[in-house]
Amino acid sequence: MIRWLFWGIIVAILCVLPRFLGDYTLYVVSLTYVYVTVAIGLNLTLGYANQVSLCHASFFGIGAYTMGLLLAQGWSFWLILPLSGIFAGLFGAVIGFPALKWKDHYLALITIAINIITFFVMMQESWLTGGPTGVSGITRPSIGSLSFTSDINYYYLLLVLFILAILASIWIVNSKWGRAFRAIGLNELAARGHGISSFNYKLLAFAVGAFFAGVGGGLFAPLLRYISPDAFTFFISLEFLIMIVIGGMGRIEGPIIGAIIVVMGPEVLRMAEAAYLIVYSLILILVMLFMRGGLVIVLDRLREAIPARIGSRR
Amino acid sequence: MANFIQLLIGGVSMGILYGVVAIGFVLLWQTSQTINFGQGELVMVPMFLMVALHIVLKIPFWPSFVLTLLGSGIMGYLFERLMIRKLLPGGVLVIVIATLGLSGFLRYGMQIAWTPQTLFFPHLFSTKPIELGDIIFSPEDIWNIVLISVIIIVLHLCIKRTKLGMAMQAVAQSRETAELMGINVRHIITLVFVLNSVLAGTAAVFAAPIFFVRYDIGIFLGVKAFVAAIIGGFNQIRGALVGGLTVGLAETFAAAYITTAYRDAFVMILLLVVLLIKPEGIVGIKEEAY
Amino acid sequence: MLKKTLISISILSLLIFFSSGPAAAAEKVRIGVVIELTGAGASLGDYWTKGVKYATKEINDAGGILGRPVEYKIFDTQSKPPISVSAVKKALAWKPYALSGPIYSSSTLANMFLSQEAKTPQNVGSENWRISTKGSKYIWRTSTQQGFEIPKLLSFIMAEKKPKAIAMLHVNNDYGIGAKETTQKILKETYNTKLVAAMACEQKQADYSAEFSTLRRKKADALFVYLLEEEAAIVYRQVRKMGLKLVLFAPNSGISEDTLRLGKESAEGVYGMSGFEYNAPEPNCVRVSKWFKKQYKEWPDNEFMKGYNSVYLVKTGIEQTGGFDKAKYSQKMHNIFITPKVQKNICGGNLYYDDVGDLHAWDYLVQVKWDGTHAKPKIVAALPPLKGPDSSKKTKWYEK
Amino acid sequence: MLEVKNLISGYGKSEVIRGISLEVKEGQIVTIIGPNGAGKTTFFRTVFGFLPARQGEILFENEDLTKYAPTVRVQKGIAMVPQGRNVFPFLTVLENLKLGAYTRYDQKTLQEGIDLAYGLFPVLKERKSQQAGTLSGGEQQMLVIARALMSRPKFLMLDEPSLGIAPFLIKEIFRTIKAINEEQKMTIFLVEQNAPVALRVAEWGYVMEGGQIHMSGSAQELLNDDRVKGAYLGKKD
Repeated sequence: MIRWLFWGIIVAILCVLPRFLGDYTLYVVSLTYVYVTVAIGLNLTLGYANQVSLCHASFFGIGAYTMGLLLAQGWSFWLILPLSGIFAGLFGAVIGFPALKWKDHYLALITIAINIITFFVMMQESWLTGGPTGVSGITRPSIGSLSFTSDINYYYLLLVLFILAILASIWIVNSKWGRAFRAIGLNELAARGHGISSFNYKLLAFAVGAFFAGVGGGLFAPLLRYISPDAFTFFISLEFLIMIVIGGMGRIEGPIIGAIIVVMGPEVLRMAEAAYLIVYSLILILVMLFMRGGLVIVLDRLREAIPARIGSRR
Repeated sequence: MANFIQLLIGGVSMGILYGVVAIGFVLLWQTSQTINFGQGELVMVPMFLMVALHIVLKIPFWPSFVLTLLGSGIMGYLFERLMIRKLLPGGVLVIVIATLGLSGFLRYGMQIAWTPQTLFFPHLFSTKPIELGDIIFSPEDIWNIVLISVIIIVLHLCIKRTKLGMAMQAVAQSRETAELMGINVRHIITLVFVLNSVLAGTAAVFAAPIFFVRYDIGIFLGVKAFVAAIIGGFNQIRGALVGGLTVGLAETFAAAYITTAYRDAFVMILLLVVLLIKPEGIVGIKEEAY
Repeated sequence: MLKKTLISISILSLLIFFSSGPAAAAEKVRIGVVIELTGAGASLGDYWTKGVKYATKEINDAGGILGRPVEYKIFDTQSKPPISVSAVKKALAWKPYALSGPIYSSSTLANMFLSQEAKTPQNVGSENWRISTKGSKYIWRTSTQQGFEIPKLLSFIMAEKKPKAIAMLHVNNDYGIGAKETTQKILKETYNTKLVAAMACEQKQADYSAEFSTLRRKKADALFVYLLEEEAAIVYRQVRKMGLKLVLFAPNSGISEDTLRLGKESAEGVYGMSGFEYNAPEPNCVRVSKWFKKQYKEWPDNEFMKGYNSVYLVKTGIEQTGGFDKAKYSQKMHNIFITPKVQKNICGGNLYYDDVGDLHAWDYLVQVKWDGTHAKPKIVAALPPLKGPDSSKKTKWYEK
Repeated sequence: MLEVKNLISGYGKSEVIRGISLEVKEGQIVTIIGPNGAGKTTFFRTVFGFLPARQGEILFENEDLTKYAPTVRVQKGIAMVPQGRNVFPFLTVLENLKLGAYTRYDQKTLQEGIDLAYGLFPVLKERKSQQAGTLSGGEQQMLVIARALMSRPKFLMLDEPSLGIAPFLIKEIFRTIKAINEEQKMTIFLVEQNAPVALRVAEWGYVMEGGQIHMSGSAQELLNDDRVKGAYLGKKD
């Protein structure tokens, strides 16, 4: 009961937030929603099923390009958004099929290579992707007379989809799939012993993670109204990885906290001009040195300290 | 034919440079299961050190070189003592992320502490081209190939023949058994980190005249060396060398005969092909054998 | 306990961060500098920022613009287009009168619609030709775009050097690919010839043996080096190292101070185009360069002059409209001919801005000479702009 | 020579060794027997220093070892042959042996050690330049024992030397262990599940169950004890 109240208050705060925000902060919060959606996908793949993916920016980019290019063909946003996810998910399954036979640092490298290759395709195949100049003039959607063109309205659209993404991830984690993911993540051999077809579930975890990233990409393109290959490099994949590790892997709250830190951190620290990147790097090292389980642990401590038990299930 | 030989020299002279940085990757992985994403920065920092000593302070080449290697060694020592030792129990992913942080810290630190500009570095060898019939090549490339080869051979002999080298191999093959022998594994790991940094420092001095000196060169070198180490075989020193040469030659020949537009992508495709056909790398040994 | 304190501090700081809404409009002329402070373009951004800083100081020392002092604030794009969008949003939230930067074309293409929507003048350092085709009335360039620079350069090279086979190295991004497209178009339409090879090069590429082997195979006798500063210097070095006999020519990035500082004697003989260089025969370029040399112990890159001009353009626009109305500013600053009479301190002499914000100015064709310690561009010819009042001034090649 | 007092240790939250005291006298072969999971290996790893002792003392020649790293314990003259075949698989047999003498610096002892190893296990001489990973299980076990002797220990600990080895080789290995004890005057401390074989070479024995010592006595007494017979010696013997 108290838990629902707590989340209700948070959602209410998020709903009235735009009233207090300037253009720019509104954009940053909107961007955070998009990144959380992508990070949730990576959390399913890596946090739960323990399969490293360093090509999440590729999935993200495929979603974004699907949106940008099909919108230009006059398709409807509402049709493209699921397609963004599906294309990315399919791509994830196609590369996962050969790649998932490997694990750990081999899988990490295969996915790095895939990210670099997709970046080059986006860069060079101008007939399809517009090349390095990217796709501009991306429009925002509307339903009937309700238009999401303005930044505030688009914020609300993102907020709704963001909450949906979180609920979907909670549902997946608690479903049969989620249990299988965790079983594989903890001990692949044992999971196989319990009759879980580990390869199929690994593939599924990869594809579902890619699906979330694709949807995130589909939301990202209209937010920026411009996309170019630079937004989907291997370094962006690293940022997603950093998000879930800093936040806390294998926890629903992990990607949310992580995305807030990674997207907003530089923005807050930007006051120190170019020095913020140093501070940011230093924080990464310190978290790894002294707070291995991610910042979620801080939240846990806090929760233990507050007598009324607020918060979600583990 | 002349064309082919020239491409060969170009590819090898780049490849051997990637190779020597990749050897460090392999040493770290073998002895401590560390994947160091800050490897490129371990090359970048000595480059700046060399500029500071040789060009700014006008110290002659050889003393600067020795001091640079000394500085590199100290950097490697601190890297292991202050970071890696605490991180090792956390596993590969924790180290990957922390070394990413380190890489950013050194890179942007150098940019702010010194300069975002690219700094000049003179050629180390004569630049007068040598002509042999149709083939034209530069003494710089030849010297780089020869000297780096010598360094690698000496390193190889040290590891194969000396007592410390044997201890390093022992730690790489089984840490606990090495301890049974009375080998101080911690010291060996520290030593390997120092050795890795010194190698990277050496690579820096050879790379500086080719790349010039800039704060963000580490990303480029680090990724190339990483790929080289995987392609060649992550658990073999000769694997790093083979990988480096493969990467250098592949990008040169692909750029010359297919297209330059996908130059860096070719290397990645090669990486995928190698991983799918022979995941332990060209000359690597299956890890299951351990 | 410590952790709890830390958390409350961080929550508090977040709250403060969010509650700091848009500030009230100030009595100062604000300029949001959206620039490559970090990332691949950091070196250029550094020059640009220094230019902005100097111009601001100079203007404020002379009493400001219409009595109001200039104030600027820097927003880092990290040389990445998506970040440049957020940087511009952040800059706009600061309610500036005008924006200055960015330099990277991909960043400008990503964020220019924001200044257009906010009706805020934006003076950029980008040279990609596509920018002028987007129909924004609030974008001005601080240098001539590649679509004007390349034909002038080619006209000299074709007339004077008569190359039989031209090859091109271009950086593998929007800047280089845009130049390749322009060059191919001009060679076909004007000279009925084509590039024997157009090769994309990566940033930070250090080995060009593959490219050189293609040059040799195609028997190229001239090479158009359309690369960024460091790579251009590396190519000059390798051309000498490999003993290639080629006519080398380059856009201003290929003969800028940054390139020559690195290329040294190997840059000897390279032809290039230069707008505002420290040795251009134009008093203001000379004046600000000397100041820079005194201040920072080296000669500036042309990005310094561009950043400097980006502030002076704002001053010109405001003084021309006599007030602070941005719509009027936009109108005034198109089809305007800025001579030293109009704006005493601006670099580059007579500047003409056409109806899409493209700059038409005098360019100088230079050849690099090595004097034993420094490589310096020596002016070979002055080339009039393609459009505007000065375009009718037909000059012979400048004193040879 | 070795005296353990009230030793407690374990992994993570679980306590495996729950207060063990025992003694190994110089020159003897002493064995610990006990069922699978009794904590024998954990006990050995604690004595050698791979696991920290949570409580208690490990006195070696009247000096407490608990504060020393395994490396130091090797220098004090302890050598251990752990369970399984812990060879360096990519090094040759000879290189493996040389590493055994890592703490011994002089060439002369090294050569003596190698001669001794070849004398005890002639098959190692035949295989000296072969990669250790390619040897058979029994040969690897011989190599590991020979390698442990290379550091010239005063005190040799052997953890389950008979594990996974063909029966005819077990006898040979134990014969060699006995020979080492007699010819080299080396104290040997042995953990074995194969109680009959172990008790036959040993002079003194302890029976460990559930992390505690249940019985002790001379090997002969234990061999004849009914409870031991029933639990560990099986019908065959």
